[in-house]
Amino acid sequence: MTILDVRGISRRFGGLQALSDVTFSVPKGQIVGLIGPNGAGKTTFFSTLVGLIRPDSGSIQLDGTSVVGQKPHKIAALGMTKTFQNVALFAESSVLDNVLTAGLLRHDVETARKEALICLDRVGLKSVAHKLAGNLSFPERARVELARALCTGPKVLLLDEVMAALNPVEMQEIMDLIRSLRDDGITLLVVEHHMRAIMTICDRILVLNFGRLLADGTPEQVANDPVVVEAYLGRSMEAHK
Amino acid sequence: KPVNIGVIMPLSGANAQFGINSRNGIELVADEINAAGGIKALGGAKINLIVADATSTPTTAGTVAQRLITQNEVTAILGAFASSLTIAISEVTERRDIPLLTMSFADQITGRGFKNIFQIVAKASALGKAQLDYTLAIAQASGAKIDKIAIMYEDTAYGTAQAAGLRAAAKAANIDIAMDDAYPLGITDTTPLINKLRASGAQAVFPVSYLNDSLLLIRTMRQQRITIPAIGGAAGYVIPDFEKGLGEFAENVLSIAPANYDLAPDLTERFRKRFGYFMVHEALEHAVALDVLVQAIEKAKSAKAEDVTIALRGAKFTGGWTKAMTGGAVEFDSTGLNTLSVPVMAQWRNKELVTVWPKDVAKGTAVWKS
Amino acid sequence: MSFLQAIIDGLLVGGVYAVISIGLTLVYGVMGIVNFAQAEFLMIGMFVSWFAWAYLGLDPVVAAPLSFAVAFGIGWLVQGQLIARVLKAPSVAQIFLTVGLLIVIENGSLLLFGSQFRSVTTSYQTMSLSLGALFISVPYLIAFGMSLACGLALWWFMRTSWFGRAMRATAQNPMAAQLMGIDTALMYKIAFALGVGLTAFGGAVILPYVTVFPGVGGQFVVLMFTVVVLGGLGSVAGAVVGGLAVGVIQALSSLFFPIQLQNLILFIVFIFVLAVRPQGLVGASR
Amino acid sequence: MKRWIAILAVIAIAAVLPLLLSPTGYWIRVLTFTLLFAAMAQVWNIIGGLANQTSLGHAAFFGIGAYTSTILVLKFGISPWIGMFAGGFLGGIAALIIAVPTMRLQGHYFALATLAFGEVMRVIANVWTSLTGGPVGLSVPFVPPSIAAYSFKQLLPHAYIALIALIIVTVIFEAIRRSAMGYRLRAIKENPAAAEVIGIDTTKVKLQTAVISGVLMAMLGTLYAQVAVFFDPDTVFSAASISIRVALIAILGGVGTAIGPILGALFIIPVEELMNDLFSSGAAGLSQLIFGVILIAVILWRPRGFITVFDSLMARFSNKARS
Amino acid sequence: MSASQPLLEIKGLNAGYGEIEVLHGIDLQMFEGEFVCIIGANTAGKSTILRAISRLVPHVTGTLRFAGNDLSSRASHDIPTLGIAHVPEGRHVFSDMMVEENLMLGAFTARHAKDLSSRMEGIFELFPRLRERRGQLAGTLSGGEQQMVAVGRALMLQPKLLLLDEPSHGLAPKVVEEMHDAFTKIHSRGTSILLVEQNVGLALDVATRGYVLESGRIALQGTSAELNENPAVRAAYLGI
Ligand SMILES: Nc1ncnc2c1ncn2[C@@H]1O[C@H](COP(=O)(O)OP(=O)(O)OP(=O)(O)O)[C@@H](O)[C@H]1O
Ligand SMILES: Nc1ncnc2c1ncn2[C@@H]1O[C@H](COP(=O)(O)OP(=O)(O)OP(=O)(O)O)[C@@H](O)[C@H]1O
Ligand SMILES: [Mg+2]
Ligand SMILES: [Mg+2]
Repeated sequence: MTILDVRGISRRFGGLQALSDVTFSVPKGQIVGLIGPNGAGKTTFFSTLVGLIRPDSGSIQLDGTSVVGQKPHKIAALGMTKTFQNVALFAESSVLDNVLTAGLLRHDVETARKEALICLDRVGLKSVAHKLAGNLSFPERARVELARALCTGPKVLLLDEVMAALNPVEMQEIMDLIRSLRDDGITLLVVEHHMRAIMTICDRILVLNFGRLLADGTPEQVANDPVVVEAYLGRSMEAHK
Repeated sequence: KPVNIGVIMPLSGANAQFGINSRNGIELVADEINAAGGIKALGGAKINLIVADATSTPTTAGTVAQRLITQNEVTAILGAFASSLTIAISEVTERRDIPLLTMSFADQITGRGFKNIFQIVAKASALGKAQLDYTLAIAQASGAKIDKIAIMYEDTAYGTAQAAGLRAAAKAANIDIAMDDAYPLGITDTTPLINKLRASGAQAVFPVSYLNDSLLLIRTMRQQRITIPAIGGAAGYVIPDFEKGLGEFAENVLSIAPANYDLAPDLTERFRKRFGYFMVHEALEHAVALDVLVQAIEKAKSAKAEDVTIALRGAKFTGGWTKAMTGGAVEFDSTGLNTLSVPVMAQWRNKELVTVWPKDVAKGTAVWKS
Repeated sequence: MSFLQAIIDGLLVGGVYAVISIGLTLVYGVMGIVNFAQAEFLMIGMFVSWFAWAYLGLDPVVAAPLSFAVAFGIGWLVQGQLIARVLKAPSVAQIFLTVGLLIVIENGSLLLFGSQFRSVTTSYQTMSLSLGALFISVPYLIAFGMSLACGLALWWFMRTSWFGRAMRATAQNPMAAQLMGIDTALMYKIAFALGVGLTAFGGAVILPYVTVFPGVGGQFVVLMFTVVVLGGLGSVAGAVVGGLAVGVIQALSSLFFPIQLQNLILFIVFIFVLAVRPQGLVGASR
Repeated sequence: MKRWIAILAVIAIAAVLPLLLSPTGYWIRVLTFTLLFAAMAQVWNIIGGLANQTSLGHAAFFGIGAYTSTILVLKFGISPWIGMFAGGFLGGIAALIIAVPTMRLQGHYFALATLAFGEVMRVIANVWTSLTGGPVGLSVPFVPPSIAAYSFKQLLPHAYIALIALIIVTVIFEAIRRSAMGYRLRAIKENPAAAEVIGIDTTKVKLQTAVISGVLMAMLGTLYAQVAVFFDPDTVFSAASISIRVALIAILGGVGTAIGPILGALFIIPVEELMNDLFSSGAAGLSQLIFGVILIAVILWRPRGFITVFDSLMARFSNKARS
Repeated sequence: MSASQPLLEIKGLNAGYGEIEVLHGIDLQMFEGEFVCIIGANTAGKSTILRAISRLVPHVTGTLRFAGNDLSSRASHDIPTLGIAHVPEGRHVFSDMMVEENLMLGAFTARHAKDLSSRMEGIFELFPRLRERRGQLAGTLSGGEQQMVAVGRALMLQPKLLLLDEPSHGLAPKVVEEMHDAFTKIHSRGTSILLVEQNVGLALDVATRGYVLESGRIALQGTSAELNENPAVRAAYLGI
């Protein structure tokens, strides 16, 4: 069953074609990796999906509903949300309140608080629940982003580099979490530059280059695609194989 | 036991200058009376002025009045130059039956049937009317005829009320009002007004404004080579700073005034001696107000507010500072208005203001030119 | 013809609005605070120049650099001694510190200089140039010229000099600016002092046709805010555009509406411009 | 539990205090205005503290309230109680009207746009003479004292009405703060884009608070008119003495907290009065100057508001308890 | 300065934010021309060490010396004048300035140098992407592009000591490779580098020596090869 269906999405910024004619669809319960060189348009694409940026053309269907032109909060209510690559927490609020606020989309305050604690526990941040979000280190903040997005109760969750600046062991924990989210029935799109993580957890990988879909396939297919290696991976694949 | 008299003036903010002038006038008289042995009827009791800043907010003025009444037990209150402040104070004094003497001239002050308010000068509407009527007379006396005028005024209580008087008088005299514009208080550029004035073809202009706008208006008129006479509406036109600001261009500018210092030079020179500038009208009128108040206390032989109120009403006060008023005396009607006061027309002559109209009090002959 | 005259008048006063507002936008742009006391420095500038005129016989326009210097010094102290202490506090605390400052400066000068209205008489106070049926007021023209020169100089300085660059860097990310070796505390001091100095300069320049008294700032403060917000907070070019726009809007509105409504029209236009361009006319769109 | 006892105690003291003051006197007037300004600052706090939209135009709603009820009494003899709700209704509409164009504005842009809106209302009141009496202002007519006519000979009832108003708006503030709306407002304040993405309808929430704040502020305008009895456009639509002042009170006390505005008002209004009392008979400007100096000193001392005095006391207290 | 004197000397460094102490008695030394890395788990305090060197941490005690200068008496804006450049965690580009201006500011303390444009040319060679985007406002760049700006900006100073806090953060694998090649090159020209990097494998690849930080204390130190072989390190940080 297709949960997300994207057709012909394009978007320009001044003279720059940030996205051009991106088309693909995702069945429910997949973990899809989205990779590509810096500035390829990955973040822009996520922002387009959740309604922060309006595409110049194209259509997006979430679980059968068209969401192009909808406000982000509507799209969140329909079940799709994202994390922010540059981290956009409510810095003067506690970690718990950050996550709790997201829970309010589907619950009252008390239930949302319980939900929030569960989400924080899942990302391993329960111990800092009462710290101010602004005082956390960068990678911690990225995990709060994840917990917050999770607490909206999404069907489709878009993760923009939540594993940045984690060491391999810590990364493993997040990878386990992502898998368990998939097992809960959440569909995930993951942007990450850590090839090992991407290759291990993704069922399928999309490659974006200069705003265009360059490749779409299983991790093995993509890793061995010479065009992808040339544009993005470089020698590094050997190191990670 | 000294008699407490409240003085509420705007001592900070935009009207501070006028508040300070007024206070100077009052202090002059109080010191004179105290030096001369205080209030005789009360065994030489001294006058104790309780001065308070009304700031520029009516609510503060009201609160301050309340304070002077309950904390300082004042016999009467003098104040507060700006009409809005005076009205706010009067709402308090009326409820507590304390006499309030003022030189604010908005028509409302005596128009609300209040029993405890006393207005020492003519109303704004009368001032506006005189501004026009005197001008016509002066022009006529020098052989000029006016049938088209321009009115411009700041949109405050003072400007609006006086403009209404002007307007009514013009209508009565069958004079065409070619321009009739209010402008916001604190205007920083009067060029649009003058552009309009030039297009209107008026033969005389009646600006009602405080100092800054007055200077701006006159200067811009000169820049645009508009040579018609400007007849000011008191306030900004009758203070020393007007002449200081304009220099030679002030010469012969006419302005209406509720009173003028040259009517009683023997008295007002004391002010100049003490403070270094001529006794501006608000200082003069407040001085008169205090003198009248003290006379009333003498008459009532009591410093109780109710007694003083009774003494103020109906009686005619003469002598002392009342000489400086037109009419040479002060008499309040049932609304509290001094019925004897008529405005005067003053003209700038060599850094002094000379009363040039009405003829019976004039100290000089009016010059009709721009 | 009256239309053309209105445009000319509007531009002339607008240029002056621009220069007194540039300082405000500079302070905002670098420190991120709205300085409510800015107009008080206009008053200080006017007073300095008035005293220079009265006691030294200087023309106010000639005395303008003196006004600048005095305000610069006061601004330096104020920033270093007061505002610097609350830089880490929420920005509202900084804003309201400047409200306190406004009260202190206004009433301090009332105590110091008295409440008289003072103005200067200059040889050109009633001069004007005529261009056909158009009048161009000489005092306005002088003020306009000085203002524009000053605005352009600052704009050029901020755009191209290392100093301006450092100042902008401080504004955008003080932590990173320090990492670049920029003394941010110094930048704040200079920005504030320069900002209020420019406003004082503007005060001197308009003295030939405006009266100075302790409360004169109140007549300009809302206008200054309108100018900088309309142009785009923090943008020097914005203050210039905003100033000219405000001048022209005021002048034109008086052609079609009662002059009493001048500010009403201005504010309505202002709110509508913001509704369409929330970042102001020149502000960056992000 | 302890909290509640403390709160009840404070209310009890507040309820008894007016009785101790002379009912026609000066201090009761000061107290009444203190309570009124506390309530006004609390209402401002809803939008300024919770939503972090530093409005500098709340005088607009305030003035609408004052004018509406007063005009209704003057022209139609309608009781100010009813006028208060009429004013609240119009205040809400005005809040909506201004919210629409300023919705997208952030931070200082919002502050200065609302400042302009307050000025717009002032100019309108000044110009529309037939309705508002223009620059001359309006006096609330003196009718025989009765609760129904909202008219009293003494200030005591006014003090109680102001106290009740303060309690009501404080409860409303606290209820909003703790509710889902409070969390949403904080989210919007700190990062609007992120707030949208986690499902908050930022437009709706902002409109709701703007309207609540506008309605309440207008209703307080009526209370003010009834106490002050006379007002003109410059008074009730004043940027300096209403809009900026209520913000200042909330900020000085501690913005975003329920106690902040109350502390702020308890400080500012009496201190301003005291300065006026002590110094205004001296050199002109002295009292204001000293007030300004105190203001600066307080902000330097407690840039996050008086409330932090309590926080540090609490911290010291609990530290002691622990050790 | 004799060769035996360390370029950077940290002794008994305690540092923290507010009441929380993050670093407890750190000792760390670096000689001129060294390439040292610090590895450790999240929140161990790695960034705090770098920030303490740049004088950005509010509460610091202990000895901090650089090339004979006592850093603890310096303001943070003095640090670059000594020849220390810092790529902070979280990029911190000047968002409303163009890429070029950002790079120029990196050389603020060397603003009188004649070769600024050739330095910039060097940055563009390292990150060709930045050449394309040179006129764009840095705030609108993609995350990785911003990281390039942050690194490039620090390189503009041509520092004696380069502090790198997760320089590969958010960069595409190919770019990471190229950048680390570049670091090696810069190092070989004589610049000392202190690197904090979560990609432990990579860090130990490029650096010659390393420290392992655990909860604000140095748990281990040694050459890269030693650390690479250390089973505890392998288990905890390499996940092998
Ligand atoms: N508001 C904007 N204005 C102009 N250009 C923009 C804007 N936002 C993004 N871009 C440009 O669009 C391109 C795509 O950016 P995007 O952030 O989507 O890249 P990305 O694939 O997420 O890269 P990274 O992996 O580095 O995060 C970049 O070149 C960026 O500079
Ligand atoms: N400004 C701050 N205020 C309060 N605490 C802070 C601040 N910055 C960092 N911390 C805390 O200090 C500790 C160490 O942070 P630091 O950033 O040095 O860790 P790190 O080793 O660099 O970790 P990471 O891999 O997460 O970047 C963390 O617990 C963090 O929450
Ligand atoms: Mg990205
Ligand atoms: Mg770190």
